[in-house]
Amino acid sequence: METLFSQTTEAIRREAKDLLESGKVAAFLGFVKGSLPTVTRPFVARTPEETDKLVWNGLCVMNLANYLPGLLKSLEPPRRPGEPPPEGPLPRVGVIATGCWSRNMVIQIQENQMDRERLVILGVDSHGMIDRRKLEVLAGGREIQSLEETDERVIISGRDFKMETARQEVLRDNCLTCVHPSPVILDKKIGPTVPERRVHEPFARIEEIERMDAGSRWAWFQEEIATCIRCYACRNACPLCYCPTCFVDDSHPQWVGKSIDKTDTATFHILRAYHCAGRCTDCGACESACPMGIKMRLFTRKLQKDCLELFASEPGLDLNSPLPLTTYQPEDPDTFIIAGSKKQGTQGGSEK
Amino acid sequence: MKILKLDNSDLKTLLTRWNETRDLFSPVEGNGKVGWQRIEPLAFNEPAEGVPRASIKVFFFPQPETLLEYSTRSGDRDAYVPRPAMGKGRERIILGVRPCDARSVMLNSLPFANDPYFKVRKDTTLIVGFTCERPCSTCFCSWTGGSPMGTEGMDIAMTKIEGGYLAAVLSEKGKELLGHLHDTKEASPEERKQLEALRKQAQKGTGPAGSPAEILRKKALMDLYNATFWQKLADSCINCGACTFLCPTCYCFDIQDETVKGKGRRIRYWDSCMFPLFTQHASGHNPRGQKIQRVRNRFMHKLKYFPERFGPLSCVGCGRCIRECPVNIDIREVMRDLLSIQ
Amino acid sequence: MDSASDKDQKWEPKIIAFLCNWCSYAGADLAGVSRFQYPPNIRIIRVPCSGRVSANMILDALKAGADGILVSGCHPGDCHYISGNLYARRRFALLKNLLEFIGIEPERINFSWISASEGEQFAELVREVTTRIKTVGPARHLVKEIG
Amino acid sequence: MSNPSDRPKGSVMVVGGGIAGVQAALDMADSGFYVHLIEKSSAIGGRMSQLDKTFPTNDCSACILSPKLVECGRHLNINLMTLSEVLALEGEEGAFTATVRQNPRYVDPAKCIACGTCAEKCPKKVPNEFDLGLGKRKAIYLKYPQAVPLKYAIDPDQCIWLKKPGRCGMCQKVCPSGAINFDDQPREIQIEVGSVILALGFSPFDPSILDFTGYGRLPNVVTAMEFERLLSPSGPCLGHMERPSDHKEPRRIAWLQCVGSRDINRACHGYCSSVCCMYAIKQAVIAREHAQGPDLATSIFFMDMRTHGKEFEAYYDRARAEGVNFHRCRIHSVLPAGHDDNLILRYVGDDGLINQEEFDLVVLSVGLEMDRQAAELARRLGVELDPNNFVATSAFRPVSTNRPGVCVCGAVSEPKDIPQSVMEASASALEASRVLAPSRWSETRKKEYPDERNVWAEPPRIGVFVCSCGINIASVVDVAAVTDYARTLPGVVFAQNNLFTCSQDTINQMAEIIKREGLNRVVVASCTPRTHEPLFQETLRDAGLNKFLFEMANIRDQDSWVHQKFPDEATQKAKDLVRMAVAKVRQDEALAYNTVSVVKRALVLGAGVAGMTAALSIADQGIPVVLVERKDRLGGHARKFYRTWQGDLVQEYLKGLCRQVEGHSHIDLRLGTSVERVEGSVGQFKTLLSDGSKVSHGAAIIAIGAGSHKPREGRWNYLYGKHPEVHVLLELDKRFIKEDPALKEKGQTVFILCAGSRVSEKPYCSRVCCTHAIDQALHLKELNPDMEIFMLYRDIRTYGEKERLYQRAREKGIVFIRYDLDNIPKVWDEQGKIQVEAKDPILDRPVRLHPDMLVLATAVRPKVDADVVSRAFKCSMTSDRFFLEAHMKLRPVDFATDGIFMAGLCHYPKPMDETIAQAKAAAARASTILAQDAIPAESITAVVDHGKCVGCGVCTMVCAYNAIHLDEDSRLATVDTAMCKGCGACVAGCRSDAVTLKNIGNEQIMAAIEAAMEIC
Repeated sequence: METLFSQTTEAIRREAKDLLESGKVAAFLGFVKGSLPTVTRPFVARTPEETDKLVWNGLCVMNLANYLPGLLKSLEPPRRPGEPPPEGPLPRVGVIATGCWSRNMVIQIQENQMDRERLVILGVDSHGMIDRRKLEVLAGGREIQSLEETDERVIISGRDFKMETARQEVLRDNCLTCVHPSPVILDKKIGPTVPERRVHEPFARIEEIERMDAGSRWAWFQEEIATCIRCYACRNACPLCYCPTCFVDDSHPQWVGKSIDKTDTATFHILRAYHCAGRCTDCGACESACPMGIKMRLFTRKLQKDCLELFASEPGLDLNSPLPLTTYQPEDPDTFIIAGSKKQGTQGGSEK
Repeated sequence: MKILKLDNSDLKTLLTRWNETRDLFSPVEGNGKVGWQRIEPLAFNEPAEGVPRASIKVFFFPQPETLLEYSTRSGDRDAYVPRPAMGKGRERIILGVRPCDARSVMLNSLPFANDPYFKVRKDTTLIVGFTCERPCSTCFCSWTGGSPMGTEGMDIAMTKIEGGYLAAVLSEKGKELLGHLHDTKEASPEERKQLEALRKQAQKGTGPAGSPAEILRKKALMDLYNATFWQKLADSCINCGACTFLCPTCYCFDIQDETVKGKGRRIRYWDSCMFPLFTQHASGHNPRGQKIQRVRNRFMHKLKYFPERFGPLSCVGCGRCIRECPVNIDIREVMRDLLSIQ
Repeated sequence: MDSASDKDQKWEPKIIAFLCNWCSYAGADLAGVSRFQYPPNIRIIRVPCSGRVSANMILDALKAGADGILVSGCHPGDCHYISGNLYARRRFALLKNLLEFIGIEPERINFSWISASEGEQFAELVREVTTRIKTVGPARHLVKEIG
Repeated sequence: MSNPSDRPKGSVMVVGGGIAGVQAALDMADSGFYVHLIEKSSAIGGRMSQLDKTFPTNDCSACILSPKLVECGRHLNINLMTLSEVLALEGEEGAFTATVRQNPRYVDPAKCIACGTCAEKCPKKVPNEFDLGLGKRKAIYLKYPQAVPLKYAIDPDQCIWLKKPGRCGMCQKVCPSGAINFDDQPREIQIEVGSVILALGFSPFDPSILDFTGYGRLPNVVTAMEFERLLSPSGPCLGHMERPSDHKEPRRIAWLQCVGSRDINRACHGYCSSVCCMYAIKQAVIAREHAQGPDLATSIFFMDMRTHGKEFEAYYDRARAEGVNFHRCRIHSVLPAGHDDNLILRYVGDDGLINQEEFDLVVLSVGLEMDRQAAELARRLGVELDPNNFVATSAFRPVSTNRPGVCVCGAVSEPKDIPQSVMEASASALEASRVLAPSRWSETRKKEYPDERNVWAEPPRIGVFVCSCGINIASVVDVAAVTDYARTLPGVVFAQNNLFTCSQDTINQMAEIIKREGLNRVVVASCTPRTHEPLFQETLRDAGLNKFLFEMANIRDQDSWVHQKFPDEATQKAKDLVRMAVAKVRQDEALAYNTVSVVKRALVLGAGVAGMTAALSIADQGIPVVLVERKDRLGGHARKFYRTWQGDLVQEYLKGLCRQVEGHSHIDLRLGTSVERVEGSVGQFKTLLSDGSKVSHGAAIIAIGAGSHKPREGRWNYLYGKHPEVHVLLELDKRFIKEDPALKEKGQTVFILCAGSRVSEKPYCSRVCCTHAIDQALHLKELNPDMEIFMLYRDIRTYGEKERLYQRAREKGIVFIRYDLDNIPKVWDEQGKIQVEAKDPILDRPVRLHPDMLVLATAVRPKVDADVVSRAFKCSMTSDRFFLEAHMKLRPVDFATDGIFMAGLCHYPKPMDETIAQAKAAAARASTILAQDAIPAESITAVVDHGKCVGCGVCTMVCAYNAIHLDEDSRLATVDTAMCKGCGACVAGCRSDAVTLKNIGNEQIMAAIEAAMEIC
């Protein structure tokens, strides 16, 4: 059956093959079908032939921007640390980008992790990606052995069941609140345009948590991270977590204990989120990657809300606007300052 | 081997009795997440098909294991003098353990043969296993030397039949656990036959011909090491530790001291060969500094180095890594690819 | 042996304060010079600038067992290093909200601006912060316990 | 240079080792001249060393003075000559020869280790003049505990041996180092110097000639100086305030003001002593703090409350709010109560009734007078004195004497407070070096430190020095327990408790201990590192250790002083603080001593009298100056001034000054220009001006002046702007300058003083208005002797010698009517005629006046653009929006930011002579930088671990100094150490922990945190 996804898959294969054949790119980054019905596998095509395996569907949940710096680097001629890059243009990489992935690329370009010139971006408007945990819940613990997807529906089946549901019901939470489905930087648009979305109460879940009292919020937080095994899938799935040595791994200084102590696990999640403050484009890769089903995206989502409300800042929409924590405004909110803030009018200690 | 026939009320009686002197654990589903939890005896349900998300190694190779403790408080006479941390504690019984997980305990006791901490955990833990009626599509225990009906590592192995369970008594401790039922509830010859049939049936699983462990042991190391498919795996891999931390037979660890509020302890905690720091030298040099090297190492260790050293594969075919890998790296494909190398 | 409630009654909070060298630390000195009395619960760590204080440091203090945190710098516009406190203000705004979001009591994490001439204000601030922290009791959430 | 002998000498003689002399010596020595500092007693420190606390910050006098004394004592280019007197001064400016007699100490300073055994064994007890006789000392003695030099001396008038050789000699027997030399002889030394600075100080007035005070007769009547000693922790009662008669703590204390001041009849001193009102308030406040029991009653009896300095009025307000009683009346006599040696004072209360009150102690706020010996010395040196016997100076040359090359500073030229003395000291240093500039650095020596031991590979060997600070710490914190505890901390191999860790002997001992014990890290638990860190760090260098292997635990300012009622908790806190410091110092590393080369150019902002004076003072030394003025003409505020209080005409002087500035080859004048942006820091400022040019300069002086407040609305408006004959002070000056003939015709003039000052909206006193207004009144009387003049005032504040104007005004029949804030004068217009009504407090009824002219003495108001300048230069302001100096007492022209100085009205209102002195002081302070080729730069800088850096560039974006950039090749962050100020913004911004701050690293902060929480 012809679907938007199957059309887009064809177009991607065509474009990717063309890019590789023409030598415009040295590699093309996309997805291939996985060995399980609910997962796709990120894939680097290095020959035109390999592009035949590429697929595009609702299970493409890993943010491809994650692979770009490493892939680009691997294509550079080897050099010693500190040695200048060779003269002339370096090999380029073709990649698929949706709204949040492209915004993520903007951040990485701003943070000098890659050069825009070395990317050939095939822009795809996102129709929302599927949350396989929601499918599992739908299946009631039974093993899903096959999955079929149309433009609006998802059909799953197992040993002795078959179920159908609207895509909307099983989309990832971040996709449900996404307002920027279209890529902000791209070289070629693939597939139809999805209109900018109007999301009613995009931060509804965050506000719900904010309304709870401190004790309930702590209980929620603890429950949420209780099963964390510190495998760092969330961190490693995140294209923004590109530090050579993450603070959790550092032993000089050792900010965080390494085991699953409740404080250490909490600290890991707080700081991981905090390090994404003002940068996270809500691609949801962290949550999709988590083997334990932890909804750590809520922490970054809260920061996203605050950046928007406090600093009117939305990350990755523009290559030229500074990231919120690398700039300031004299009139930034300071109501949280308990002594000496503007609200008290005691600048310079006039209350003598 | 003694086989008993227990009905549901026998099981309840046993659980109630066991709970008096021991802690009971079993897989518990809650909030969409499956893990091991301490349970009340009557709350026990036969486990859902497949294995819980967390592996059984949390009981034998806890995250973390405190190796020793000390004071860091200035003025304390014994400041910085370490003292052993571990007491034996109450015995534990783990219920509902699948054959693959039970077998992993046996495999892990190979590298941990001389480890006192592992030994204490093992000595104080009894396993009441439940054989697999319906393996999942990601299960491949029979490839690795196990079986859905396997009993390795268990003290008692339960197999569900019409109207109750057939319980195989596999150890002295298992015998003790059963108490008087051991002598009064012996299974009938028909029932024993039924069990035999189930076991035979289970051995007809799909998978590579012959024993992969044996075949891989014999293959030239460098042929496997230099295979081209490693690059493709590395292309997809994000180098997280989900596979290693969920795997029942991954046993790598690191040791560190932690100090807070005047107290210090030395802990052993899970580490993963997927992490760059795992092999980082103090000099800064890293012999496995690249992702491809780390991905290769994980599989080579499980499928080549471990068998060479200990015999079996370091894999029990539970399928956790396949199910939970965010980028769908599938160890079965790796095994097939390795086996196909001539 | 103390019962838990006895312990809580005797409990006095321990507060870690990160004070910038040029304004708030000087303000704390001035409080001393002027003999403005304040509760002895605070342990001051001198940093060059409030902009030196990272989220990691605040979490580390909580992990180490601090019942409360105070970070204080120069008033906006007065920063010895021009803008350190203004970057800090953004970082702190987000961090404080995030910590409250995951259930840390707002009373525990405190930020202020105190100038070198505000000895009295400093003493008053410490009194206020100590009282605030006392109302929420001993920290339990992000404190690391071992052994 | 033609003939080397034509060159002036490159050295200077400073006479007097009080705070003024010490400051002058330091400024001279730091700007390249060799200094001979002559002190007649056995140690420097002067009167300030005898004080307990200082106003208005309540700083411990010894604590803030001590570092300066130690610096002076250790300075390589200061030759400290104690027990010395100047006998004669021959020659002239540039080439003086002074004859100095050095009296015998009888103790060899090279051998004395100040162990005190001699004094302990000396059998001869004599009254201790340092304690004004309230305590005892021995015939062999140390002037005071923190004395510099810290060497004992024998009092030849008291020593048994020296009177009758062979009779005692106990000290010689017990001295462990053989330092006693009974054969010591006076020596006469000839010193060749280019100029001389007289900082001879003052004597407190001796009230025994005033019988009404009972002083000398009644044991519980003491002078203020004596009371300072009673309060002082190093005084005769160790800080437990006791009265002389029975050593009990007084419960009721009275202060009598103007004893020996403003008193022509009995004391023969017409002048005001300037400082007594403030010190009395301070003593009352401190006494209340000292009092063990509740509610010490304190009453101050005064005539006018003269709190005319910066932050003084606020101090006065606070004292009143805290319960110090103030009574406006002069006490007729102090009477014995007839029991318990108590005292009775009779006074007229606010209600007009006569009260009688009993006190346990009466403190006489004695004035300052010229020291007799100082006056003799002045005469010997050919230096003229004024009618009050102080050294004569003039308004435009406030630190010069009549003899060229002989400068003067401090209270010897007029009674004044410490900051004013320090200002003058710096000004006199400038004045003294002006002619000597060509010989800068010709006679100085350079400090050589021993090679630093490389301790990199050594395990920590930490020494901890716990200070008692007299009783400042020890009275609250159990210092012995803290010391014992310190010994148990990991890495600590040595711990010791000291009475005063900053005293010279302890400092010397510390250096010895570092060497003897092989210490490689040092912790001092005492006061604040903000004042004392440099002193101790210097000690480390002297002992061959890198100075950054050092930490302080602030157990005084942030512990004992703020937890006075909680000794247990304070002791626990002290232990925690020491443990935190030890945890941090363990990880300290030796750092490089960076330097910044100095751009030898000054930027002076503002071309009023202060700015022009400062510019000329620097330019005359051959250093280029860029003088920036916002207006398009020179002169500033002074253009509106008629004459100084001394009677000099301002406009003529100003014209001369402008001519000099305009014609000066080293002054680059930028009129109509303002500062846009300032980058860089001391030694290397880059300032963008509004004309688009960028000026590189090594130092800056801000002298942007102030304006006068015009009360266009509100209750202090008084028809201003509505009636043509209502003026503010400077508008009347304008009419004087224009010689307006209409002024002679005025029949009656009313002045309202404090018009809108010293009220909640504008709480400070503008210092100059009383004097200015009275001088204007006198000038009106000169123009028309028959003019009726009324002055409505709150307190007349003609401080110092300005009091003579007040006396003259009263002689001339000018009527003074006091008002208070409950009854402020009423002014209205009745058919074009000004009507004034005020309540006369003596008659207790309203007085109606109908002046032809009304003059309002309004506040001196900070410039609106002071805020802009403050932001551009990143310097702080007070709540009154005047610029805030680095230290109220001892750094009155420095900003907290290095390399920037202030002068004139932007600092605080002040008359012409003080403005000129401050301008010269600012120039002197700037010269200490501009005279150098390079100055020390920040050592605590950011450093990048390239193994962790990922080149994201966040650090480069948050750095305010452009001191960090991504390397073009490696694309990793790289720090430009010379530009880094060590703020740490990049460190906190870095997610990868790739940037850290040397010795303030994350691990060190974590170690401190963990240490703080070790016990909780």
